[in-house]
Amino acid sequence: MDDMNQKFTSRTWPESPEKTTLEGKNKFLGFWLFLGGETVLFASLFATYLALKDSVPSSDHYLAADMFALPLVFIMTMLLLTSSLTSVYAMYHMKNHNYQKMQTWLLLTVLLGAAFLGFEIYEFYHYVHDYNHTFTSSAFGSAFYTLVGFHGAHVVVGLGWFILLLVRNAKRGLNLYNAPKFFVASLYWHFIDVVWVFIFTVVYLMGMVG
Amino acid sequence: MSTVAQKRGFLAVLWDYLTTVDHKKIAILYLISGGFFFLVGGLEAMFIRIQLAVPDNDFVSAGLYNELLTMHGTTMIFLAAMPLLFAFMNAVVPLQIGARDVAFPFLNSLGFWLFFFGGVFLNLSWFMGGAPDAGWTSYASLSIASPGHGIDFYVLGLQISGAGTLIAGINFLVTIINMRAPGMTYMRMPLFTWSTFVASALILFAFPPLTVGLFLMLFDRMFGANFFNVSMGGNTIIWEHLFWIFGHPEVYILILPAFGIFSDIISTFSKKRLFGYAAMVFATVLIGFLGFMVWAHHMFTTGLGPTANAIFAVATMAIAVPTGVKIFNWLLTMWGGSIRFTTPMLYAVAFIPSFVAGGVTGVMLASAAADYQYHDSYFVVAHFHYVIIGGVVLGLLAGTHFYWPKMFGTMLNETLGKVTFWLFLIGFHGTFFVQHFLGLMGMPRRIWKYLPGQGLDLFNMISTIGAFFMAIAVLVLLYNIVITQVKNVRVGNDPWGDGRTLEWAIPSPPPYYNFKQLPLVRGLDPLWIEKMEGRTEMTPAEPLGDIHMPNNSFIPFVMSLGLFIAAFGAMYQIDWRESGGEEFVWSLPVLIIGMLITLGSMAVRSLKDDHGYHIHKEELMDDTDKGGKE
Amino acid sequence: MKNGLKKWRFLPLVAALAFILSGCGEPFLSTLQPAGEVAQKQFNLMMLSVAIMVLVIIVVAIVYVIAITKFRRSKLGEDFIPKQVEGSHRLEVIWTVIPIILLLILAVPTVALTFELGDTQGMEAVDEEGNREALVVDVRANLYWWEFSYPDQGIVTGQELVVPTDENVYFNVIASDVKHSFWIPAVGGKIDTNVDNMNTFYLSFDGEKAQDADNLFYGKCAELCGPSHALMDFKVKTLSPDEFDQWVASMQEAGEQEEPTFDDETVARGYEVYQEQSCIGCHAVSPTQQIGTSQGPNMTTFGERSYTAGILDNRESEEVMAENIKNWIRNSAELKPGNEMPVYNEDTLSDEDLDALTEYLMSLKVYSE
Amino acid sequence: MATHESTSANPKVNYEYRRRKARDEMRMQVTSFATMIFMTFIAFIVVIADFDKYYAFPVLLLLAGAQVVLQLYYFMHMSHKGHGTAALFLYSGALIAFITVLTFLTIVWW
Ligand code: HEA
Ligand code: HEA
Ligand code: HEC
Ligand code: CUA
Ligand SMILES: [Cu+2]
Repeated sequence: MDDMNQKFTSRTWPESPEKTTLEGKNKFLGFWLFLGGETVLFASLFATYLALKDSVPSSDHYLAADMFALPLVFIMTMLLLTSSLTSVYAMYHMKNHNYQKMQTWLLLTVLLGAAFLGFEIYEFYHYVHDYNHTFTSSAFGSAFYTLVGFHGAHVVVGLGWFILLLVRNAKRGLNLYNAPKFFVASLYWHFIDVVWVFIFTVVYLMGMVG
Repeated sequence: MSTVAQKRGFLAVLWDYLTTVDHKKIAILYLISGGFFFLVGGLEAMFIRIQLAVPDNDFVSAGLYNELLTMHGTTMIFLAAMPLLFAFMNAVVPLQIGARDVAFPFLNSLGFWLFFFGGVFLNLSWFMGGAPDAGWTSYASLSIASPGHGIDFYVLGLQISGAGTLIAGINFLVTIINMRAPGMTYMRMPLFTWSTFVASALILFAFPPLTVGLFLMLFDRMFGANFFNVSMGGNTIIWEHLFWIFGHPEVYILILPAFGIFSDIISTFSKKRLFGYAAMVFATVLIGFLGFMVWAHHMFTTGLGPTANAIFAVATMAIAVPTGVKIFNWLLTMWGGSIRFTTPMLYAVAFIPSFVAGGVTGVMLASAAADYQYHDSYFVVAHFHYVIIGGVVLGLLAGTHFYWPKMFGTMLNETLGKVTFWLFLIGFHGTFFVQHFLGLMGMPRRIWKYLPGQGLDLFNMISTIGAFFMAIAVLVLLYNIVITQVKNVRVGNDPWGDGRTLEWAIPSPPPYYNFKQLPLVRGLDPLWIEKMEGRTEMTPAEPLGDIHMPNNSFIPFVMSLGLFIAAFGAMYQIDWRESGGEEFVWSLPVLIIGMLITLGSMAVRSLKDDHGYHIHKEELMDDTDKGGKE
Repeated sequence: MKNGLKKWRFLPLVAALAFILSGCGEPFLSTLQPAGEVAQKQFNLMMLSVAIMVLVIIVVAIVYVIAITKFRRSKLGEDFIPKQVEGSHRLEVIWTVIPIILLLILAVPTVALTFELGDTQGMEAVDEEGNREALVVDVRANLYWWEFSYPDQGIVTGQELVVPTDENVYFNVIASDVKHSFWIPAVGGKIDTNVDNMNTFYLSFDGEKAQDADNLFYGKCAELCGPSHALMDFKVKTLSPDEFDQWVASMQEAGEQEEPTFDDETVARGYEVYQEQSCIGCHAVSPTQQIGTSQGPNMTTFGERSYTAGILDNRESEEVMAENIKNWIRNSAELKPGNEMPVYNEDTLSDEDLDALTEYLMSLKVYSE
Repeated sequence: MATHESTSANPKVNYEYRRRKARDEMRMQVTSFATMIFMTFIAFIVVIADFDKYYAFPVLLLLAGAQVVLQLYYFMHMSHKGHGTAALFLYSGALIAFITVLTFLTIVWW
């Protein structure tokens, strides 16, 4: 117990704080395993999307190549990629036991993530209003919004998670109890980015090609 | 939590169980609720068999029959067999690897309560307008067309309990990877631990496709999506794939732990090390791996085309090889051993031929061109009850008798145990052997009634009689349990006398911290090694020291309860929207309140630090062997 | 199965098994009494696999029985400590390799037959004039009833499939509402009728074996499709190729008839009731109707049906048939729960009208007299 | 059970070395980030340039694969030791993911 709240300096801080305690080690491994499961979860969604892509009831529905807005997607990609880097910076400072810098970089990550989310919402709005492409308008619509929306929901969860961690630990500084939590949350954030790489490639880019 | 055993009031005990994070108590929770659902599923099976006893019977109506059959399959697989296996995994695996607890005690409890509330939700359908009726496979065209809320109960109930299962799976994986005692290398782990490990890995990868499938169906049924609506571009085959990508690994999730239980029992009561241990481990992993490559053998008649059918047929047959390796290794373990026919051993011995019979019909089914004949006939029903009952249920019954002393500190009556065994075995073969022929004689499965004059009457009658034998066997077992607990004769560490693995080195039931000092493991079957050197206990690997323990928590219960409540809201908002906002106005608020309860308790969990507590060295020293009375 | 070389060792066993098993079931229903090339090939494959499985079981049983009789503790004594053997490489190899060989023996014919049965090329073959050579039947499964259409002949039947013997018949199958599965156990394995797409396969009906089954095979729905899935039976009437051609001709002729005329007064009244009650709205009486456009089975040949609604046996006598029809019209909801036909009670349809209607329905014949 | 797994007997000696190592690694991270951005550019250009799909698809998938490897190995530190089990499970997941997608592209039809 005492170990948990033990105060560290950047000199006494262990090299892998996320894996120093048994709790941390368990959390770390458990979370990686969870990501293995998530891989299959998203694969199932991707597979469903690919099977239903452009599958619409009649020819007056828009297809992928007719409506996807590449500039928007490009901006979103840049935002999310950058947020991945900022969270790497945060973990860099976490490992150096520099709590303040870690907070700053995480905050930046949250802002970038929120911006991504904003664009995504706008993008959906655009498809709904300009192309009548909705969740219920066709199987294609259902599959599209479900896949991209699941990713979006992961972004929301990731943001909420970061915010909760930042708020809860605002005044506490780093210790071996919360370091694994920050680390795991940032793993999650990277995984969201991994998924997005496939979304922009498979859904948008390949969708535009045909 | 006090270390001193004392008589406590019922409410105190109840509260203890509602909040416990102790894997041994969670095991008991799994055992009780899984056992209850087994009785429910069994009762449903009895209704099915009574209806089919004679031709053109009207014991139950057509709609009710479909509900019974769906709920029988769903309950047995998701709410009986899996939780019962989890009961033994929880009770035994941490002990077998010499751990004080599982990796995530809190999540362990959460996993249980999610399963429990999901199961209760599913079964409430009986009282709330009708149970699901599209088969446990719930194929999309029928389940989308099915009126009422039956399928919604199925979707939401399985979604909730599935989340619990996934959590339990991850928990076991991390436990086994990270929490092994000093010296407990991977290749020294007992087979039950190994099979738990592989089954948990299968859970990790098999449940996400089910989750996705259920989400798609949920969106279709509740929020107007069109995944399976052909006229809107949907495709029902997607459901079939997703379901079976999950469904086939699922059957190995069931059978592998049972294999593990049998491996330990056979080696224990043959007084012999498991023959070909390394091959057994390898075969277990290989079965797990191949389990993901074969799902389309359930879809041979869907029209995937001969190429796909041929590939999946051959892949499926391949699984016979590692399974055969296991069968022969069991036989060779007994060979040259000193076999004692205790009740658990009787089950193990009966399991071998029963499962082989079921397995070889599996290989027959894998022969795609011939499966065009077997598919969706009673031949398939016979196959899977042979593997499931001849494998999984016999394993569970064996495990119940074998681990009962470790879990409860009392020994089930052996005579009654043997009575149960023989009744059940006879009933089982009587029920299902003839079903092979029924299938070949042209009887489709999932039929509410058959008409006379098709030559199906006699075998159906035999089958029903067999089912009654099984029911009586189960009642004898229940009686056995009651009198055993009433008599309450306590037993020591190793009541069977032949124990080989770590769980038999500590009191029955173990103290709540399991091992006062972590044991030093020096090889496979560590207790046996010590016994052969004349000791009765394990050599400790560490000096006596403080033990860190997790705190009890009520949050898992509340978190699961929130989802349970939210599920009602999600379901009745369909009616709310259909009525144009007139009726069921409470549905949306209920959905929101439920979600808030869950999210709120998650927030509480993450905002409130919970570092657990320590049992001090001094306390442990006073506590010599008091644990048995907790 | 063309692997004669590998097969011979099993031949006696296969033959014995086939002999025993073929005693099982009814010839019109049982897969164990195959009445067509497809079913026969599947049966042979089944028997090959059973033989392999019996072999496996025998081997396991021998080791098993010896193990559990020889090594009992009650015989060996409590103090006997068995040798803690680790394993045996040689044995491991043996019980890996032999099953692989056995599986190969099964896998090769399995793959061959899977491709053979999946080959519906024959459907496309045409003669010099561009007419299709083989008979093609479109099957449409509806909640608890079946519709069969012969696109090249331009005719339709409901509930009863009529086929010529001893030639390949090709099927295109699809479902209207939910998924069903098309299965004639004695004649060959099933294929699902999906809602998404057309599936194709073929069967052939053995003329001689058909006689054992009174030229009438049972067809079943093999996919859970709702309350009356159990009762979604259909029947298959087999005719010799010549008879079949005559049948087609008379069906086509019936399709050309204009307003029918009636000698019998009751029948004439029945015809009127049929219009008044708008039975005609769901049940066409012309065989040229397009498939998939009707809400109920086509009635053109109803007087020749061996079963009413696929479940009530008409074959005993005219009276029984009349009873069945009345029973159906009055109680269809109980006879097939959840089926789509409305119930007609005394209020909506008087007893006299019902009698007339029955007479009329029984008069609907095109081929037999 | 919060046992320390002390990384070094003498943290002071270790400290400078660790700092430097972390800095070097951070530099690697930035490099891989730049690479990822670059690859994203190429991917978008391939699409805007309207290449034939038989050419574009493999390139796009290759780029995506490379990006993911960078994410996993650098951003998520899978290149560090102690990630063996994590990698095993992730790759098993990826294998099943691949098979799932493959089947949905081949045998879910119409
Ligand atoms: C515990 C559950 C369990 C287990 C272990 C198995 C094991 C196997 N199953 Fe089974 N199966 C089910 C549960 C299970 N099954 C269920 C529930 C269904 C129906 C679902 C539904 O539709 O509702 C089903 C359906 C099912 C089908 C689909 C049938 C259809 O619907 O048309 C097929 C087809 O290939 C199949 C095959 C197999 C095979 C090849 C094995 C193999 O793993 C068996 C391997 C074992 C042996 C072969 C015996 C031992 C081996 C030897 C002694 C070595 C020598 C042997 C040989 C050389 C043959 N199963
Ligand atoms: C773990 C899985 C499992 C188990 C253990 C069982 C056990 C049994 N099953 Fe199972 N069964 C399935 C899984 C299982 N089944 C599945 C997946 C299906 C397919 C469903 C579908 O098609 O969708 C199926 C379908 C199925 C059918 C086919 C229905 C149909 O296709 O129309 C039949 C018919 O005989 C049947 C019979 C039985 C019987 C007699 C038992 C017996 O072994 C049961 C023995 C237990 C008892 C008899 C309990 C007795 C207890 C009491 C009597 C006391 C009751 C008291 C209280 C409640 C207080 N089952
Ligand atoms: C709403 C449509 C509808 C109407 C109206 C209707 N039927 Fe039907 N009928 C059906 C359907 C659907 C079936 C098939 C039921 C089944 O087997 O599931 C059927 C089956 C039958 C059968 C058995 C058919 C067979 O092939 O064996 C008879 C006889 C029959 N109807 C007679 C009548 C008569 C007479 C009337 C008018 C008084 C009538 N039906 C009105 C839909 C209808
Ligand atoms: Cu149609 Cu079952
Ligand atoms: Cu399977």
